[in-house]
Amino acid sequence: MTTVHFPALIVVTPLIASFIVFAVGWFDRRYCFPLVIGALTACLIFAAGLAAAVLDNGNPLHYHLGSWPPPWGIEYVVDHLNVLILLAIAVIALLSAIYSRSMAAREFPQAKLPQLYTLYLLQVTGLFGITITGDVFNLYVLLEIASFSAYAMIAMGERGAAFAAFRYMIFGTIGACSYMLGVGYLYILTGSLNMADLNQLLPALYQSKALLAGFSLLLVGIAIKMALFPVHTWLPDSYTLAPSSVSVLLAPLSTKVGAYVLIRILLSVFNAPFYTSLYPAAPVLGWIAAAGVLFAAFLAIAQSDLKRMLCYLIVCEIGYIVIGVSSSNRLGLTGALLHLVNDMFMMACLFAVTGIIYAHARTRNIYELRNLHRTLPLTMAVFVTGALAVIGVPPLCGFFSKWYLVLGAIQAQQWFFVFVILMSSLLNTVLFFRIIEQVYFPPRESIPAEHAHHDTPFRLDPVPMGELIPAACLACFLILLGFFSNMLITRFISRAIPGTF
Amino acid sequence: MVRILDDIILDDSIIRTCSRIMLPFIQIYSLYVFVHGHSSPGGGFQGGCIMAASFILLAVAFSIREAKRRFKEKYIVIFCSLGVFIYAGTGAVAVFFSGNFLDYSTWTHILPTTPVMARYYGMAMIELGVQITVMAVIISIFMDLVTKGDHGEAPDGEDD
Amino acid sequence: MATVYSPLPLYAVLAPLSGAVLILVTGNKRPNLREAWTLLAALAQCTFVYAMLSPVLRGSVIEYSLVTIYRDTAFMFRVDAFGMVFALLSSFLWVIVSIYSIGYMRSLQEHAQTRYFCCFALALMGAVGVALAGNLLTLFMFYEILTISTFPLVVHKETPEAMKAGQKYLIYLMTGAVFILFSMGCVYYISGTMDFAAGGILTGKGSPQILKVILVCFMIGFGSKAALMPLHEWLPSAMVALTPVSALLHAVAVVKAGVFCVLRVILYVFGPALLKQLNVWAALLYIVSFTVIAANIIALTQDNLKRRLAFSTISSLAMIILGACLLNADSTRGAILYIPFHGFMKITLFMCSGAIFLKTGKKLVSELDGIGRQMPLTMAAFSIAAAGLVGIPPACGFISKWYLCIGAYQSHETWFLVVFLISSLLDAAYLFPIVYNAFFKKSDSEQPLVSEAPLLIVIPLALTALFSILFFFSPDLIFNFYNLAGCVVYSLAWGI
Amino acid sequence: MIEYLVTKHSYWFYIILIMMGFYGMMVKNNLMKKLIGMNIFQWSIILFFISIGAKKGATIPIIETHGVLNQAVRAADYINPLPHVLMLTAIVVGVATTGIALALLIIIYQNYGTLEEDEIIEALKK
Repeated sequence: MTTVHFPALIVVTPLIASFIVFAVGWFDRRYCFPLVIGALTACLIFAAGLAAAVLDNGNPLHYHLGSWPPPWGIEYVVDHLNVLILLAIAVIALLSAIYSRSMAAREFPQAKLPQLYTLYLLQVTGLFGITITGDVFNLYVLLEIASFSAYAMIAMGERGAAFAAFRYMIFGTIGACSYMLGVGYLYILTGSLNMADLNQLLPALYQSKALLAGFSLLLVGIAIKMALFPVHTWLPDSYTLAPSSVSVLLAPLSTKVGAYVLIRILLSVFNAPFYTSLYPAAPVLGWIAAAGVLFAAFLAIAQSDLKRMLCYLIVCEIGYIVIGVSSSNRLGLTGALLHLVNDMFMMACLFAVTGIIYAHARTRNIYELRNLHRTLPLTMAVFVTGALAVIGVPPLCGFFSKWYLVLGAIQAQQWFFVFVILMSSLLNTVLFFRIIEQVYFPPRESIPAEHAHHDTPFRLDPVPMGELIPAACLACFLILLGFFSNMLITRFISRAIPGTF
Repeated sequence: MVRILDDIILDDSIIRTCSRIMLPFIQIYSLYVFVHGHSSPGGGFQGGCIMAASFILLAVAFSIREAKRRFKEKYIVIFCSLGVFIYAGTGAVAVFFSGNFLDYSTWTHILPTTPVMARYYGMAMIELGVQITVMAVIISIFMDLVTKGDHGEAPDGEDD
Repeated sequence: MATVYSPLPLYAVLAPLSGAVLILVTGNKRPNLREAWTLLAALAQCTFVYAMLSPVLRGSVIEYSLVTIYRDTAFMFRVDAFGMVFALLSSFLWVIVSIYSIGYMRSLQEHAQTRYFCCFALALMGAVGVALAGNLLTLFMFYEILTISTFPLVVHKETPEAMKAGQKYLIYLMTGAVFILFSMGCVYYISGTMDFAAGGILTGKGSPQILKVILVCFMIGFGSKAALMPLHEWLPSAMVALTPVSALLHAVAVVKAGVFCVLRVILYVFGPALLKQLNVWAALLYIVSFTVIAANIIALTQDNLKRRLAFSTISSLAMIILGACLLNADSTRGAILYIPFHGFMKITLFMCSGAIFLKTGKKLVSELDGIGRQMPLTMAAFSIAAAGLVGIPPACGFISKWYLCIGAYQSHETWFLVVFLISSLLDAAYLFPIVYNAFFKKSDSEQPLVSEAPLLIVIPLALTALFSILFFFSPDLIFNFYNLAGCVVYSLAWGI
Repeated sequence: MIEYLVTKHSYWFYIILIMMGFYGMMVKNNLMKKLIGMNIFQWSIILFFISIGAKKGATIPIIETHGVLNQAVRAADYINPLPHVLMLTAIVVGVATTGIALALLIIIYQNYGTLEEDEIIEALKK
């Protein structure tokens, strides 16, 4: 079988697998995990195949479901923009599934595991679908599939998780409905739901006030789903209280996929003149995002719970991406897309480590993590790698995306944005070195007597390899993405950005 | 956990007899709605609802235990998955005949018909999947509601 | 100018990296093996760097580029004479200091030695990487590695005081890094390249306003590492670190990397010609000269020996920058020569202070009366280095100061000539009393008799003191520092 | 103005419904009422979509192919089926949302013994 059907299979495989897992779970729970890994490995192969095909072909791949041609049927499109994200999702989903095995076994009763994995695969289905679809309404459906499984998985978490999930659901539903309403406006105006078709039809209607209303509704909906600053309030609670085995999948991916939807809608449904010059959406988004970056960075410093701090960091990173989009030039968009991918890996890495720390030390309070490097040397090394990547220390990947974002803001003459990006890197430094100090260089009196003058011999972390290896892999990715960022840009990102920039 | 309806056994012979008579007709009507679904009003969704209603009637007229005996929770789960599997599998079969996903006109490779009729049968299969899933899910929701959800959590995220 | 393609610079950077990994893996169980790795890595690095000397002296440039990390900007090494000076200095002194630190750490039975040696190796990787980097992006990468790997060394003692010093260090340097990042972005945006080129890459590009902003940001960024006066606060605080750390990192690798980067920016990004047009330049000259004088005056008031030396370092570094800022051939040559010479002399002073602390536990200048009789060799080395720092022959400091003064005289900036002379005077004022008291004053209090420090400590400091003298007689000895400085000046088209 | 209001009357209903739902979600203290608000919000949008397809004098979009195949199908005679199809999906989505929300509410009620938001927050602070 060639890569022709991969666009459909990448979505269908986890969908079918999720229900098989659900049914098989009633007979023998042991088969669930291998099934999940098998399905996700298949997805990774499909994603890699798609990437190779897109690179070979040089043009987007179009896949018409049921062979109905685009304006009528649902179309899946794989181009340089989303193939990269598909690949990132596939890698992270696989790694976090491996990670979740022992973690979930620790967090849930055995009977719940099939349900967890069903939801897990549904989540992945939704994320792949959102990324690959070329139809605005189909995107809504998949967005909701992803959201449902997220609500349910978050609710499985610790105390207060169900309440946080309910709040998330209220916010998420407002976002989804707002998006659907926006789609309704577009449909009334054009009679089409296909992104490429809309892109052709809409320019004639750019003066219409109804279109502006639809556009605003779309933006509001997506902003809620991606947790942009003033509507991010659902995020810290729900991701903090979610189980570690779940947040490692949700936290890096779902907001970032929301950011991808924003970029997709702005670039593929509308076009640059519409949101930059005709209506000043880009600068407005940029200023909101800039405020959000500073706000979230300060709030992150105020947290003493490691996971909650990371959640605010997600809000901060989303702000970066939107700043990059709002600079509306090639450099800024490159930065935004690169940061999208990098941030997936950075957050996955940090959340994985946080899960291990919490499982091991039974605390996430950063002031109680002292001397943790003595018992968890490798885990903490991975944490430091992730932290340095977020701060933006070359040659780790975070540096390069920030570099492009700064260049983009300079080119757009938005000096305040430059200031915000640089300032928040500094705040991130404070943020992480506070923890690194606590872990590696705690006050003298807190060191147990037997450690005081003699270093303990190096011993590998007493945590399951199934958790340690994915985390270490993610850390390796942070380094590799840094070194090969230029390859990503020349092969994928620069070709994903429309030539008008 | 208190079971609400479990202990109350309706022992009303009129209701029982009427239900016994009505049940097959309800189920046949459900199948009627289903088989006409792909070319006229009706379809798997509605058919599934009606089918589920027949089991709910069973539960109401006899007892939850009776309904559960006839339709075990395990089967509910299997049917849920089976429906979705038929749906997605029907689509995937097309892929093996080098058609696009959900393109049933390629079924002419295995069915001695025209592409139009192949589409017709393909849609029937899809409706079958929908029918099974919807039926199972609605029964499951009903069971969860009346037993305060100690069947485990309701399956969610069904797409028609 | 011929270009040679060779992976030697990469090896020079990978040697300490693999050393660090091996040290980490070996761990605490086998300290001998661990320290053997340190020495081995240091020797390997030194060899690789030294192997690049002869092509560079012939006037060629060694290039090696790895993956492209940003458009046309690769992860690239480009070794020219200027980078060679700094690379030679730091890699050679690392060999010496690793011997010294083995002796020092073992005598004091310090904790966390694995972390110490590992971070030390990483810091050296950063320093040599900075020296060999071929463009701003690569330079920044190693600069950051240097900054971060030094942090654990600064806070090594883990006392509240050390933590505070570490925080201060990070805040100053990370803020600086942000400024650098910004100006790098601007440089790329204006010129479309980040490769270094003798004479600058920004000539004729961008408006004077933006160039001024870039320059100021670079100065704030790299100046924070070079401890220029308003940004110097972290350096004296960081003296709480162990003496070998102070010796190598705060007299050689870290601060010198800052100075090196400042000079890189001045000479290879902006270029002397462009800088002369920018008005902001004069203001910078005055700030630097202020640093030279003020730091020396503060040094006079310090009683803690290491703090006194720290302020002396601040002053000397500013002097190097001042020399380069004068933008003429002789002062530039003096400045470049002062980088290695000051390195050798200052490291001697620090190692002496470490030796004294090791044997007597004394940190304060006022306690050192009569120490010269007990530790004659150490104090002799101290005296030589002090003399060199002041600029008295026969120690190498004289040569560089001579060139600096000639340069100031030639550029008709008599004012700066005065600055150099006054600073030499002040150097004498705070260094010679120590020597005098050590040898000629009798200690007031009863002291237990102490002897010289262990050989592993005395040999390195004697060696560096010896080099300080030898360089006076033959500045080209082994390392060809004089020739290299000549190459730099020549390549900047001021041929003498 | 009156004419404007009257000719677009259906839209006004949806706006009122949406605002009611939004009010319920944002202001009500009881989580169940929030959920009801959420449902009103969703259904009003579904109604809005369905009304898009309506045409004056048109009939349900079932095309009798038996016997009239040679006649061209006049689109104006049939209401637009696409919004209905879309909304069928949206309804399923809405039902699923409600289902999960109810499950969550049951868990919340079991944990805290209340569905009043302020009381739950109070209980969580302890």
